[in-house]
Amino acid sequence: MYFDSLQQLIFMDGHGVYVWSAFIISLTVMLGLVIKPLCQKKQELKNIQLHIKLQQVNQAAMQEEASDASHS
Amino acid sequence: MYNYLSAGFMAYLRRDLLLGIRNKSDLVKPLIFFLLVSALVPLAIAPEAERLSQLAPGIIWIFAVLATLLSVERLFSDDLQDGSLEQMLMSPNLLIMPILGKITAHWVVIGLPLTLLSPVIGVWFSLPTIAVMPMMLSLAIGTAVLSLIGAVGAALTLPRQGGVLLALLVMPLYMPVLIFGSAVIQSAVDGLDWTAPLAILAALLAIAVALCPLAINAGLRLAKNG
Amino acid sequence: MNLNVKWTWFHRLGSPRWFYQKTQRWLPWLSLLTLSLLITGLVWGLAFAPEDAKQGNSFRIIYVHVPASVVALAGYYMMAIAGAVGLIWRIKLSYMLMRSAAPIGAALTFIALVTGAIWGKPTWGAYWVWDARITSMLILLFLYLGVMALRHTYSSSEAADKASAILGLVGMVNVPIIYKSVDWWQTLHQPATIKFTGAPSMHPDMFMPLLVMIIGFYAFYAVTLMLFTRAEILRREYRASWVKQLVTNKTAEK
Amino acid sequence: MAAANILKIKSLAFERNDALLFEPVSFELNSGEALHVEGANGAGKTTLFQLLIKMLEPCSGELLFRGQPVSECHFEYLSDILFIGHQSAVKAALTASENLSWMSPQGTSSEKIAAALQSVGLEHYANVPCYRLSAGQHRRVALARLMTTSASLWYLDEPFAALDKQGVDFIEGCMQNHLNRGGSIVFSSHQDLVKIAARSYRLNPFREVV
Repeated sequence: MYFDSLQQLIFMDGHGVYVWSAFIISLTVMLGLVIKPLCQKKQELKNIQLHIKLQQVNQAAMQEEASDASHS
Repeated sequence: MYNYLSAGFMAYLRRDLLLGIRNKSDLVKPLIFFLLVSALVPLAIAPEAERLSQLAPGIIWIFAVLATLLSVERLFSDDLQDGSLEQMLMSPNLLIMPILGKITAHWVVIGLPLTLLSPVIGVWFSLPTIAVMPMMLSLAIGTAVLSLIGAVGAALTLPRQGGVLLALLVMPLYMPVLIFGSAVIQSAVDGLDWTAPLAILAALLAIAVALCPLAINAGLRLAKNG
Repeated sequence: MNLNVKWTWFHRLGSPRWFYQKTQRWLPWLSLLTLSLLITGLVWGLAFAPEDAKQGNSFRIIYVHVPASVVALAGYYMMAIAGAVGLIWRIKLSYMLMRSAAPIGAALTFIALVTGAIWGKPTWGAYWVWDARITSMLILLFLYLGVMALRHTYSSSEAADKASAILGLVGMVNVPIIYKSVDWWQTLHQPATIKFTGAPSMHPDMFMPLLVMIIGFYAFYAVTLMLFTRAEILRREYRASWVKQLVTNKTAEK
Repeated sequence: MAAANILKIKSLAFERNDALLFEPVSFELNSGEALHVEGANGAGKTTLFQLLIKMLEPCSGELLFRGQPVSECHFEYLSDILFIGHQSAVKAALTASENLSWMSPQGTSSEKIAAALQSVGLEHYANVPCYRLSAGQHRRVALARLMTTSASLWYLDEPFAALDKQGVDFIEGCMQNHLNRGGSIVFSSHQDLVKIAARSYRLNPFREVV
C-alpha cells in the first residue's frame, strides 16, 4: 500500500474529502444505474401478468356470451 | 432534372419571402427582441464604454442565437397546421431543394436583417469601427448556419411545437458557431487575423448545407406519425 | 421486408427474444468480471498508486473521472450507431439499445462532470473552471438530455425511435466539431493552466490502474446496457407469445 | 376502350405502437372508376390516405401503380396523383389566386386560374387575402385545384366536409368529368352520393384476436 496507515488513506493529506466524495457520488450513481432497470423489469413483468389475466377474463366472458347466444 | 431542382428551390424561396413580407409583425419581432435585449445589457451591467466593448463580441452573438431560435420554431409548424407541409412532402422531386428554399427565405427574413442591424448595436457597445465589417460578415455566414441547424430541431420537434425542447436540442449544436462567430469579432477588436475563424464558419456552413437538409427531410416525414 | 430471407442471421441477431435469452446467460459472468475489474481498479488506484507530484492525492479522482468521460463519449457514438442501424435495417432491437443507451450515457456524463468539479477545487481552487474537457462534457450532457427528451414529443414509438436516431446522427457529426471548437476556444482564452494529466506522460504505476478502471467502466456499460434493454424489451414486446410464456413460467415456479 | 388498371393494393397494413390499425386493405381501381372508402370515425380512413400518398410507410402489403410497384416508380406515381385532405393547405397571407396558382402545376395560365376560381364562386375574391375568407371559402380555394390539376389519380379525403349544397354539386360535377375523361378517384365521405356511381370499400378497424 502506498499509505502508511488506514487513517492516512482516509485523510490523504487533506485531499481525502474531495477524493472520497467523488468516489462515493460516482458509485451511488452507478448503483442507481443497476437498480433502476431491475426495478423497471420487475414492474414490466407485473404489468404483463396483469395483461395476461385481463385477457383471460375477457376470453372467458366472450365464451360465456357465445354459449348464451347459442342456447337461447 | 436540373430545372426541377432549381424550380423547387425558387418556388419555395419566393413563396416564403412573400409570406414573410405579408406577415410584417413576424418579421419585425425577432429584430425588436434583438435590439431590446441589447439595450438591457448596459442597464444591467454598467454604461462604461470600455467594459461594454469588451462584452460586445459575445453578447451580439448570444442575442443573434436567441433571435434565430425564436423565429425558427415556426419554420415548419405553420405549414404543418394548414396542410401545405403534406403537399410539399408529396412533391415528386427531391425534397432537399424546397427545404433549402424555405431555409434561405428564413435567412433573408431573419439573419440578413440582423446582420444589417448589428452596426447599431456595435455603436451602442462602443465596438471599434475596424470590427464592424468582420462582425457583419460573421453574422451573415453564422446566422445561415444557425437557420440550418435550427431547422433540423424544428423539424424533429414538430408534433409538440418546439419551445424549450427545441432550445435543448439545438443549443448544444449551436456552440461551435457561437465560439467561432464571437472569435471573429474578438480577433478583429484585438487587431488579430480574423479571417481564420471566419473561414471555419464558412466551412461549418458548407457542412450544414450538405447535411442538414437530409436530416430535415427525414424529420419532416415523421411529423405525420406524431 | 424482402430482407427477411437473405439476412436471417442478421435478423436473428436483431431479435429481441434472442437478445433476452442470450443476455440471461451472459449477465452473471459479465457482472462478475465488471465487479472484479472495478474493485481491483478502485483499490489499486485509491490505495496503491503513487501520488502525483504536482496535484498530490486529489489526482486519484482521475480513476473515475477519466473512465466515466471516455465511456460517456464512446456511449454517444454507440447510441448514434445503434440508431443508424435501426434506421437503415429497421431492426427494433437496435432502437431499444439506442433508447437504453441514453440514460446510461447521461448518468456517466453526470459522473464525469461532478468528479471534474470536485477535482477542480483542490487543483484550481474553484469548483468550476471552463476547462475544455469539462465544457465539452457539459455540452455532451445536453446532447444526451435532448435525445431523452425528444422521445416524449411523439405519441407513436416508431416515430420517436426514428426521430431520436436522426438527432443522434446529427449529434454524432457535431460531437467532434464541438470538441475541436471548444479545445480551440480554450487555447484562445486560457493558455496553459494545469491540465488534467494526459495518459502518455503518466507513470505506469499510475496508468495501469487507470487502464483497469477504463476497461471496468466499459464492462459496466455493457452490463447496464443489457439490463436497461431487457426491461425495454419487456415493455415493448408484452404482446409477444414468448414473453407471455416467460411470465407464466415464472409465476408457475413460484 | 378497355379499362386500364391504375391502382392495385394488396393487403396493405399499418401498425401504430405495434398494433395493426385496420384489417389489411386490398382493392383494385381501373381508369374511369371511383372508389368510396367507408368506415366509422377512427376506422383509419385518414391513415389509409396517408399510406396511399406515401406520407406513411406501410408495415406490410404492396401498392402497384399501373402494374408497377410504387417503390420503383416513385416519381411517376407522385407526379400523377392529387391529394386534398382535411387541411386545405391555403396560406392565409396569400390571395386566393396566389394560393391556387401556387398549388397548381407549374405554368398554369392565369386565365385558367381565374376560370377555376369562378367555377367555385370565388371570382370576386381572387385578389383578396385569404384571411378575409371564411372556412368554407378556404375549402373552395383548395377544391378549385380539381379544375387546374393534370393528375389522373385523385385522392379526396372528406371533400364534402364544410361545404354547402352548391359546393357539393360542384365537386360531384368535377369528379364526374374526371371519371368521364378516364381518370380515377379514391374518396371518403360520410354522405351518400347521388350522382356518382362508385364502388364502396368498407374499412374495418382491426380487432386483436385473443
